[in-house]
Amino acid sequence: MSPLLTGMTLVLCVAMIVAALLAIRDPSPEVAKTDTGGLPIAILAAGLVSLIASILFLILAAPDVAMTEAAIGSGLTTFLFFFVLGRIRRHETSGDNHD
Amino acid sequence: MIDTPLNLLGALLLVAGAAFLLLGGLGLVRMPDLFNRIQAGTKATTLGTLLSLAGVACLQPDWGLKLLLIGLFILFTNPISSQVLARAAHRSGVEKSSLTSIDRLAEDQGAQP
Amino acid sequence: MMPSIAQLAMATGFILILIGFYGALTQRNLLRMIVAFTLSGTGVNIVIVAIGYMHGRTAPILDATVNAADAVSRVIDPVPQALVLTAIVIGLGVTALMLAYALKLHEQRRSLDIAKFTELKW
Amino acid sequence: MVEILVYLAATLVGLALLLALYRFVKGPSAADRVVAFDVLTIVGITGIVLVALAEGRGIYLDVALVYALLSFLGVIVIARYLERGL
Amino acid sequence: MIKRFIALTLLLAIGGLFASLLLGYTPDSELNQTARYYAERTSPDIGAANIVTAIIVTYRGLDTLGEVTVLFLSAAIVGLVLALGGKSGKTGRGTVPVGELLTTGTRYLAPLIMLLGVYVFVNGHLTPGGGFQGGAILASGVLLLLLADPLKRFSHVLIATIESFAGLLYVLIGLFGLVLAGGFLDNRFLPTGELGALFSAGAIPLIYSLIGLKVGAEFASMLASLSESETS
Amino acid sequence: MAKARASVLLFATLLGFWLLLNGSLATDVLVIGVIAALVITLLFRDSLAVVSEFRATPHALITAPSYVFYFLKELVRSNLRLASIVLSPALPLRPGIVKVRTRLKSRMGRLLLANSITLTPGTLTVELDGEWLYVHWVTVESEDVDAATADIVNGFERYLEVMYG
Repeated sequence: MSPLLTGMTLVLCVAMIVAALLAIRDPSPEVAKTDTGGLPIAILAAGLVSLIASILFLILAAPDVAMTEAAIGSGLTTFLFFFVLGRIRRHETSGDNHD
Repeated sequence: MIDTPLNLLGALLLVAGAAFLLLGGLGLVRMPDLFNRIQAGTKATTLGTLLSLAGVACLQPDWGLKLLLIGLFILFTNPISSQVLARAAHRSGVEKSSLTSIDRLAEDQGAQP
Repeated sequence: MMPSIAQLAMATGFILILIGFYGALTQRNLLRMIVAFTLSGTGVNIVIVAIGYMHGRTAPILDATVNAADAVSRVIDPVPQALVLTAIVIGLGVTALMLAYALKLHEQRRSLDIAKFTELKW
Repeated sequence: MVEILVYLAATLVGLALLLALYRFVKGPSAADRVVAFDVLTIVGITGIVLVALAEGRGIYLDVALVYALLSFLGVIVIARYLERGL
Repeated sequence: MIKRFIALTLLLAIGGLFASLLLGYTPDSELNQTARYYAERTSPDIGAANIVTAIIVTYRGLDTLGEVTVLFLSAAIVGLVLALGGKSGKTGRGTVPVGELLTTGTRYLAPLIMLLGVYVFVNGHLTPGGGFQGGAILASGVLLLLLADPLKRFSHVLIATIESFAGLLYVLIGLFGLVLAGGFLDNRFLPTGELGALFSAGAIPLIYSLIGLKVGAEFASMLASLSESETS
Repeated sequence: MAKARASVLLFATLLGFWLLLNGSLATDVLVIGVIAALVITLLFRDSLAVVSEFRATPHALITAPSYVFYFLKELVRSNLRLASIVLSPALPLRPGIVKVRTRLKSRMGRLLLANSITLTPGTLTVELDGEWLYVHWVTVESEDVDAATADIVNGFERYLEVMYG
């Protein structure tokens, strides 16, 4: 069923490139006023790229890599980013009270 | 693949599941606000995935146990994540569609913050 | 002519590397730069795995469908996969370190904008 | 016949993925994108199962299990972030 | 603006390089010599069904030991950097309570997730799983517990003990291989067994389980130190 | 006593999960499974109260399959209804969040109830607060608490009450 896999690859590649462009898009000025503004979307988009990449790895006959990418590249990396983002946001809000 | 009745049934189930997934995607695009989108997303994709898993189980009976496990896992976790997300969205004040007729939760939280 | 799966994947990997570089070079927010770095990493991994792909062959795991006797003619190159597996894990370690430093910098300066970190400018 | 139906199913799944991607790009709020992310992962599970079917390798299904776990955890982490609980 | 222009020129150059690489690429039709050796010799010599696992744990076992060490170092540095100079005590956490649905769901799901992680690393030689993936899943289970109860404090002593015991045993098994079989980290001091059974491939399941525990503990300590240290 | 029962239940659940995962009953699989399930049971022994809430009476065991059957029927029905809404050009919505009451006391029962509500016709649990559930409804039919409760909750509660109480 080679045409099936090729078609799926094509769709996944397009989705990955769109998500990657979303991840590095310049934030609009009013969003970028705070340090964390607009960042959740960028992180989520990067996580999405990893997620789709792991299906691509599966099509490329590399299930080990697919599983690692899903669990580590997409899962844990995104979680770490959000933990850090949460802590930075807490600094920001508490900093506003101090200054 | 050979056209045995079981295979045919499996393929039909697979197509039905994929159709429900597409419906979920369509609902995600068409619905006017977040809560309605969550509704469309959760329900249609859960049933769609379950049906396509059942279809594949008919096509490849050896994989039945693992497919059953995936199905059970999705059936249990998907609603929980939707509910947690809906709660978070409501708390962070996502705007609701103008069609919304009543919001008892906001009323109750306004009364006793 | 229809492009093969490997070529499609490789092209996507290259494009991802470029997108990631562009992001890392033009963004000013530290966290956004780290996001761009992870994108580049994903692109590199895709390229390496795609190089190892061979049309019409299957994953290097022996089971009922691929028995040990004809493994040589049925499976694809396992070496790039082992390499990428290691690379992904180390990538997480690197990302975690970068994030910890970014967090510490933000704690000291209350900012993530690299234009505000001027000590090392020349 | 079976093969044609499988192709049809794969096309529908691809369309669903593109629709969810449209919602992911469009937004407007972060929570909307999270919903789209959730739908994308679940569509991805069906995609993985289809790849396993096309290649005829049952061991690929383990990846789908990890995916199911991931869609749950990811959404919960982001939801906790959005409600300022992280 | 000029910065953007320079960046784009640079990218154009790299992109041209990539394009020439892509156009000149011709896929192999046969395995190269190394890959052919691994594909032929893995099942009679090592007894593992998953050739990638055989490469990671046995053929290139020393590299994996180094990799685990690098991970350990990075986890330690993350913990150290976050602990440096922070004023502890003040907690800004717990302002938003966790919903009942999530806590109840966690009680049920966390053990199952842990078991899934164990499955993934114990079956590393048969399925696409392995120690790193399984460790990540274990850490995800810990993360779920952290999310459901933000005030929970994990016992760092427990994590550190698991981590160092797993590392110690890993090296010890490597030495066993050196003494009883062909070399450091050789898996054949245990019987290789029948291809496809759980108890096969010599010491690979044992080694990969230890790697899984160690990696899981490392990731968990990373997550815990990021979520706990209440600085500023 | 309750704790011991909970531990046994969790152990059995984990072992069942393990066997489903492996799909074989070979000796080595069983040995590893028993060891892993034991270790995890010991690790989680402090938070086990939830697990023991299932009433293993004969009546409950008979009710469980009919609950599953009813649930699947509702799931399909809800999807067909959602399909008709999404596919109709006018998008006939009347969304709103209503409040309903549940009689269930056990936490597991309430979780299952909320999950069931989320997966069935046009409703999504937003918040669970004691005996009150706040439910988002795509087409609000009754704003009154009792009427909404009768509409949304009672179908499932009938079964869950027997199983969990």
